Amino acid sequence: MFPDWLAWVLLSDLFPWLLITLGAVFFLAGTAGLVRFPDLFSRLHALTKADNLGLGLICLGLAWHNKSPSVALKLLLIWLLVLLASAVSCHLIARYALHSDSKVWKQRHD
Amino acid sequence: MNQPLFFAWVGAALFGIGLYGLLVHGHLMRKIVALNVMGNGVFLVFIALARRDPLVTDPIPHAMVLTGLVISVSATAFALVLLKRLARQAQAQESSEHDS
Amino acid sequence: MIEWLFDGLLAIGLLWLGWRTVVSAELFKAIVMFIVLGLFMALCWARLAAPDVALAEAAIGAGLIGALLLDAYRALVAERWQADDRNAKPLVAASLAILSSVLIGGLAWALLFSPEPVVDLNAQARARLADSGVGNPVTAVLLNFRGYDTLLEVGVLFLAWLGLWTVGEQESNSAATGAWVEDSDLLTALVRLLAPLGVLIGVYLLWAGANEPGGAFQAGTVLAAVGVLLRLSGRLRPELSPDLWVRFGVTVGLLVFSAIAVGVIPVGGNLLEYPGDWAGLLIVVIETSLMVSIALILTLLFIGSAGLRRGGS
Amino acid sequence: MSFTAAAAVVPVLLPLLVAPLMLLLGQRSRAALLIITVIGIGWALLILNGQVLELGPQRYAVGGWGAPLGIDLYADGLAMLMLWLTWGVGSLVSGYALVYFAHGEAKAERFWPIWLLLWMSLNALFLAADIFNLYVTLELLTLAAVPLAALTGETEALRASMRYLLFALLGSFCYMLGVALLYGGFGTLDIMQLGWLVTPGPLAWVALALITLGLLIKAAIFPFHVWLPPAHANAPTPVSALLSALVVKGALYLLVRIWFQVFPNAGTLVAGQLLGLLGAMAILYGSWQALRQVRLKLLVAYSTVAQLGYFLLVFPLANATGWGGAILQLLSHGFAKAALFLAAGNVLHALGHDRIAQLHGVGMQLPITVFTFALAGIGIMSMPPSGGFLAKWLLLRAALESGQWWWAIVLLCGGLLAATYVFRVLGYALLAPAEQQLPKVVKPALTLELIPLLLALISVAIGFVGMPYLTLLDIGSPFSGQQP
Repeated sequence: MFPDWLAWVLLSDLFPWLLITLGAVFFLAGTAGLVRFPDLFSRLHALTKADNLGLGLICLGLAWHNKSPSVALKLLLIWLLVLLASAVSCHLIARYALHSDSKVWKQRHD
Repeated sequence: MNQPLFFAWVGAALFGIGLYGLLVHGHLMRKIVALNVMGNGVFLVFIALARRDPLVTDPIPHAMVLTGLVISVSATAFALVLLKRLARQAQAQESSEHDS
Repeated sequence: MIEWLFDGLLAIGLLWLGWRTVVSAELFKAIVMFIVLGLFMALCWARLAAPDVALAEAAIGAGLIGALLLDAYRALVAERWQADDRNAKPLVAASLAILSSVLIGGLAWALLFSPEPVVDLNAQARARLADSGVGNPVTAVLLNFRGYDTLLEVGVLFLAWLGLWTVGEQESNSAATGAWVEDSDLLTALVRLLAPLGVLIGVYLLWAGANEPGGAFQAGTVLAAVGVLLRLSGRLRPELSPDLWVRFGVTVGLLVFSAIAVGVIPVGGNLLEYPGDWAGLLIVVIETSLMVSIALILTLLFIGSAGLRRGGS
Repeated sequence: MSFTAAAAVVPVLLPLLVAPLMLLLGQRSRAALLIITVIGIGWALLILNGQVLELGPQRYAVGGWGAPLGIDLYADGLAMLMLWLTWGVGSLVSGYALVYFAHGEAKAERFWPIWLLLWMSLNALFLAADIFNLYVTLELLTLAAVPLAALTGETEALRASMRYLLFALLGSFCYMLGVALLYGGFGTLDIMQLGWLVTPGPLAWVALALITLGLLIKAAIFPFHVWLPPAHANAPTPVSALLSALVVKGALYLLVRIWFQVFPNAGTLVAGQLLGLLGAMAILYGSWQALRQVRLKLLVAYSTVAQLGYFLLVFPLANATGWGGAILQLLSHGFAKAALFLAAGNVLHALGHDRIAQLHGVGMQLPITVFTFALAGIGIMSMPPSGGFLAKWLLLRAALESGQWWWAIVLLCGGLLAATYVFRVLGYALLAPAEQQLPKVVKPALTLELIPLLLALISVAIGFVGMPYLTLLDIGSPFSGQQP
């Protein structure tokens, strides 16, 4: 049912660090998107999506590492709050941009 | 070198950077921001020195920085309100002078 | 080793952000850099075992000042203000840079040769902590040992509000012409969720402040964050000329604090000398009233803000 | 413990409580609250004065903890004199302001709470014995003074206040960094304990330099004076008087506290001469600028820049005589400058402008005000009999006795320049108007003319109270026991 190697990975001290590293990679990707993407909307997309996932992974890793339910609950709360805040602020920024005719980048076919 | 001294140096550097910004810029809002950088530097020196004893941190600088923070936000907020009013009034005055 | 790595990265981050704040060509960039600097400062306070300061910095330093700066920036842009932004000429700037470097060098030199203090105030504060009525040493210093400073500091906050009332204007700038963003379901949902949660966290911080990091200032700032959210989303629109309730709200902290400070003289002996077992209770009363005034004043600082509006004009 | 022992806290706590009450209770109870404040503070000062005279310097432990853990208040002769100055000028200018703001409730409603907090912060500053507490009082002072300077809401006033605020905040942060260094190095914040503990070394020197720099900026000492004239000249009349007579004195007072009590051995020859040099520059430059001004209020403001310079001569002339002269200069200048600004304000109000060259005939229309200007001018140009004369005579004696004749030259030049600018104003004011046509004036209320006259009379009378003054000043003075 439960392969031994999976149990070993999940229980080892290494696993939370794996999660945190993965989270950091997502942050990096999100930041790269923020810097490199061509217009405001795709930048917002990269920033909020990737960073939210990254933060979730980091929170999960920290909770795993700490092994305390109350800490895990707090971390979950932090993640949910950030999700909510980033969703709303992303929405507001995008709407403001839409209303003030911010340029939308289009792939040029030529 | 130890951690308190290291961060106190960083605080001193922030103070100097802020001072440079305050003196070099003509724009009033840049000056206000630069002053806040200076303030952060001062606070960092305080908090770093509170870490002299690595086992028990000194609560007195912490309390002083909290006081300083509240004072500096009060001063900054007032400065910005003053700036907004000045900007609007000076601008209105200038445009009315241009019209006449 | 790993600790030094962390400290080193933190320091480089602080200095780089401070530098970018000061030298960025655009004002907007400078403001954003400053806000990020505030977050790094909060991280730094946490690293230096100053959780009370970290809480206050994250809420005030990065959050509130950041919002105020962005708001003022927007007003200046809306006014198309021809600011006097002639910067120093290169030669002057270079000499100013040298001056600042000399100052930094002098400070570093002074700090390096700092004598070891003879008086250990830290030990004294900890020794008398049991007599202070609270368990959090920072709260003990703020409201008991050095309560007089805090009393005067509440006067500073009151003065900031009086100053605002003197020179401030209500939604004065041209940005205030656009329509409010009121019809956004998502924003409504956020406000509905965050407002009660913010109040809960604020009250928790006040209550926890007696024994753990927290206290009237942190609690007041969190409540103010709720107030600012309501204000910026147009749900709260206070008048610049204060009615009696506002007048009462901004002064209640000062009135209660100074009344208690004087009221204990006949019992305790000195100004602010809380009699015996009453210290804890009196501190809670003072902190609660302070929280109200702090939250209200910090919210009112946004009175002239254009708020969240559709991008008109 | 009885309330008599708590006399030291009344000057701080009473205005701190009355200020919010003024805001809450509104216009009708204003005069009553003001009278309570004036009488309450005066009464407390009388008691405190008695204690200081009888028992020597007084310490008061707020919260009962005692320094260094708690905060102490400290009152010696110097603190008493400054408190009395603030009380005297403050009460009289308050009376002036009651009439002045009678027809502008919007301004009055804001002026009164802020002014009471300003008064409170001055008292708190003079009584403080803790360098961080002093930082808080300095910030209170700034955040009260700047909105008052901006009260008229005119663009020029707003611009001047903005500049004032930026300078003051820069000064505060320099001071606060100095405090951080001192605490880091010596572990206490109490002035007296620091005086015992401070050892010469890099930390102490840099801290002293930062604190001095910060306070010089706040006190508008040359070359940091640029913020003062526009801020003081564009404020409403009573505010100009308060800012020039009292607020800048706070920083100067603190400067001598720090130099003579925290760093008693820092008054080396070089440092003292350097500060004296700044003072001399302030005297000469300020007087010269005053002479060149077109507007009366700006002239008076530049005269403040010059008069503050005299005080800095206490550093090279650090002995009992110089000390007595410098402090007396603070007191007499306080009263004289308040009188000058109020008189200038009356002229401005009466004529609708304050251009010096167009003052012809004012002497006939506003004889009391012009007489006041002349009377207060006596002290400014250091002619006998006046407090200003006595102050500068003591400084002159200190300079000659210590063989530093170069300061004597500065003193004489300063007096000469001051006489020139005062007589320039009087000359125009007393000149018969061209074509026998008196200027149209709006006559100010009698109170508005009598209060400055009273202030000017006090500034002259200070010249006659030498002995009681010196007795009080001697208590807790760094030169205690020496014959001035």
